[in-house]
Amino acid sequence: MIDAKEIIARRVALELRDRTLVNLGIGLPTLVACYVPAGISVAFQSENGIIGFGEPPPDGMEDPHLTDAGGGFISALPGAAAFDSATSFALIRGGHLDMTVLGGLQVDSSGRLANWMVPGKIVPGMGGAMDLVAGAKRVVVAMQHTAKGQPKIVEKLTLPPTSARRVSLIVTELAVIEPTDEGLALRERAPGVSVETVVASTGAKLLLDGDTPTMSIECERVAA
Amino acid sequence: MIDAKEIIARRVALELRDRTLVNLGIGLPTLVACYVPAGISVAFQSENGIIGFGEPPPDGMEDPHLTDAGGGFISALPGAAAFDSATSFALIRGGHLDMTVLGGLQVDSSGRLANWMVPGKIVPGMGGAMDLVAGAKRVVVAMQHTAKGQPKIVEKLTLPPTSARRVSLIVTELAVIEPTDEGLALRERAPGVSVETVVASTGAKLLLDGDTPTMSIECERVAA
Amino acid sequence: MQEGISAERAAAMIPDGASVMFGGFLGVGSPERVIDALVARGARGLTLICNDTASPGIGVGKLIEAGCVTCVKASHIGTNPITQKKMISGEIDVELVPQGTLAERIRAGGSGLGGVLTRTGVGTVVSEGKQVLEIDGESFLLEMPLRADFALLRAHEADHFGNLTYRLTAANFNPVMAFAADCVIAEPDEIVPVGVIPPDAVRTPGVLVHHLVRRRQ
Amino acid sequence: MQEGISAERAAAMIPDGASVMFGGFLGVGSPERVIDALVARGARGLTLICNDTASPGIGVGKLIEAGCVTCVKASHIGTNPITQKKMISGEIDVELVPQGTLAERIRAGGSGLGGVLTRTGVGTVVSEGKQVLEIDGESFLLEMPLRADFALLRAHEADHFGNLTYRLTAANFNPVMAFAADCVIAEPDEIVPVGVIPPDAVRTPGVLVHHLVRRRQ
Repeated sequence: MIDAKEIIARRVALELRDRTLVNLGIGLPTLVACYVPAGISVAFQSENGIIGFGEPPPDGMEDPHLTDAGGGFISALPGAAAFDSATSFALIRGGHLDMTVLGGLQVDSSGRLANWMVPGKIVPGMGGAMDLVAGAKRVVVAMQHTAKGQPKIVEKLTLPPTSARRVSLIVTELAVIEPTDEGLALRERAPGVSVETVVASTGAKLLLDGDTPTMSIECERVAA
Repeated sequence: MIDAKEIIARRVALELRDRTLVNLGIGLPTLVACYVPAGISVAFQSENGIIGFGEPPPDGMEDPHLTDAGGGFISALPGAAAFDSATSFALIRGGHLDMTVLGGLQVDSSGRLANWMVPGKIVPGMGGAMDLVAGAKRVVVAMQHTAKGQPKIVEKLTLPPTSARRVSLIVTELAVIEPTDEGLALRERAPGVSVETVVASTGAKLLLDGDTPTMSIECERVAA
Repeated sequence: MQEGISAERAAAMIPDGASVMFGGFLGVGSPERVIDALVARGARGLTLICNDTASPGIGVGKLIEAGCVTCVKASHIGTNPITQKKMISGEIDVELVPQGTLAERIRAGGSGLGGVLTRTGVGTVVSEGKQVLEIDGESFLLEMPLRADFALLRAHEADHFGNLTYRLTAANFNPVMAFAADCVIAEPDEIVPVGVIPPDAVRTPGVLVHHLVRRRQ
Repeated sequence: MQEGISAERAAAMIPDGASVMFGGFLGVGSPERVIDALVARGARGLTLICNDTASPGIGVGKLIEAGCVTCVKASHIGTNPITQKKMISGEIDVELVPQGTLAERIRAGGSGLGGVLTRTGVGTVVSEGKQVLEIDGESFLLEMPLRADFALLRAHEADHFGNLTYRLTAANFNPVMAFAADCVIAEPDEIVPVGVIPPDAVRTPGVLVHHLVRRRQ
């Protein structure tokens, strides 16, 4: 039995395309790197200044000059490139990033994402999220469908938006949803999950179009 | 007997200060590097992307990847730093350049410089000149006092200005002139040159303040 | 040619109330020895410009904890609960700036540009009170250049001229901050003679660096 | 992983009428082999974005001479009398851009910024027809971002991923142009296996480079 986060990470991984540059947000999105489909070569960017990093190094081999955007030790893959923060965001803002995967607190019916603060409760700051949503070619939100039983997909954001821009895709453990001009289109449902369950767990109107196919989560876990 | 250009270069060299960053324009200003006073350490920047360059290399030792802004072969001194054009002009525009020495076609009574085109005759382009005048802490114009018998220091520019900014100092083979709020102040005259000669060769009003001292051109030529 | 100064001397140069840029990303690439010396001298009223406030006990997190700071401009403070607490209590004033905008505002401050025009933050609270320009039918936020009294950098190598290199993700904000302060102090891991760093390996030209922190005695 | 293409193939990819950025400063750091191939295929109607037009027989000067070019955006054309002549005869339309503004406009085009705010050119003919913004009591010219269909770079080393290094003053506009075109083609002096260029030595990340010109056979 796989858990919600693994379902999400596996499904998002199927969005990866060969020879692309991808940024994974901290937390759940980071898991996506474990499920890169076979035959697909992806360059991962970490916004603190590197393209081409991999798994944490063996114990005792950590380099204090080499961490990811979450502060965890990483390794550099052959062909890696390091750069400063201005260059890193020139890549992000300039449209050179093919895809970013970000966590979410809310997405609304217009496809706007909120993921950086809960007023009066927690104000961590936006870090690179606002630039990532404004600049990446595709923005995929990877988040659990509900929080404490409450829908995170809502008619209208009650939290401050991260960007005015519409995200490209929402992947949860229940469904794949695509924001469109007409509204939120339900594209896939998770294995064993009914359309009714998805609709009941969603706080915004979903556009249904005939049969909703079951999402694939077939990709293999890449060995660490 | 030293010629006009050498007088100008020697006098400008006395404006160099220890531990400063200086950009020398193409042509006459380049000569200034030959007369750096003893005990003064200056870093020269070439806007095509290097700080810390020196004399042309010995015959047969030229590096095709290493030229100055005029396209001539140079050598890199120990401690040199190379960078791209955006960084080079971040240095220039950002106020990191202590002094620039530029040639001039005209300077007017308000201290504005024209040095990049003669409408209908020659339009070489401004290259880095507009950024240099806008960004350097001090702008020294090194030019001959007249051209074909006509004054180059004029009441009002007849050629398109390089910048709205007032230059810091004008050095010619006849005089040193400082643009001030009140107008062009005659600071020094060349050895053997009378104030009357300077005034007669100048197309703008000069402010005279008592005795005009003779300019020093004492600095030694640095061995090539 | 630079004369190396001690971390204590560097900390003494920075008066209470100064605005200070600190390189570092969650403490990686931060000038830890100068930070320790600022804590030791009991600095007060500093304005910090940095990507984040790291964690308690790490990087600029030490300054937050020790009460040296009254104002923070950063993109992220979520990894330091003390910053959160002091922000809520009103002890520290926090301005949150999107990370790419922060880098670019510092770059503008260091390169003589009048501001930054970015899509980032349009339609969010970040745009409040700011000018929005329509350029070719699209909206861009006008963000102001950032400069500071001091920039405290962490470098990998420095030569005696102050030429600097950085390693991997420890570069982050350091190279861009080197342009944007009235006084730039670099704390290198290694100090090498002039000529050891090849011209193409220099990431920060030494002309930008006013002081080098010497190696531990 | 890149497959090296010939200079002829690169030239064939660039259609007549395309806008093309060329690295190089008076020919130093210019992609000479692709330039030769463009002349050989008889390219027409190109818009050149480059620092200068070098001299006859050197760098982009060859394209000017061969009649490949109808429009030039550059900071300086004074070293190439043929450009001057063709400008006066109306064969080539020349837009002169201050060198620092040119670098920054290309950087803006490549990094998603809406424009550049610079003091350079205020009060000169460069400001004609452009918006001047008053920011904190000072005037700044709003200069527009520049992008092109192609960027043709000259690099020193390239690895098989397209990571690039440059040497000394041959870098000039190449690194900034790498961000600002829909298709980026690099002509390196040397091609080395992945892993040979250390991450901190990479000046242009390979993800920006679409094609590498192979070594001469």
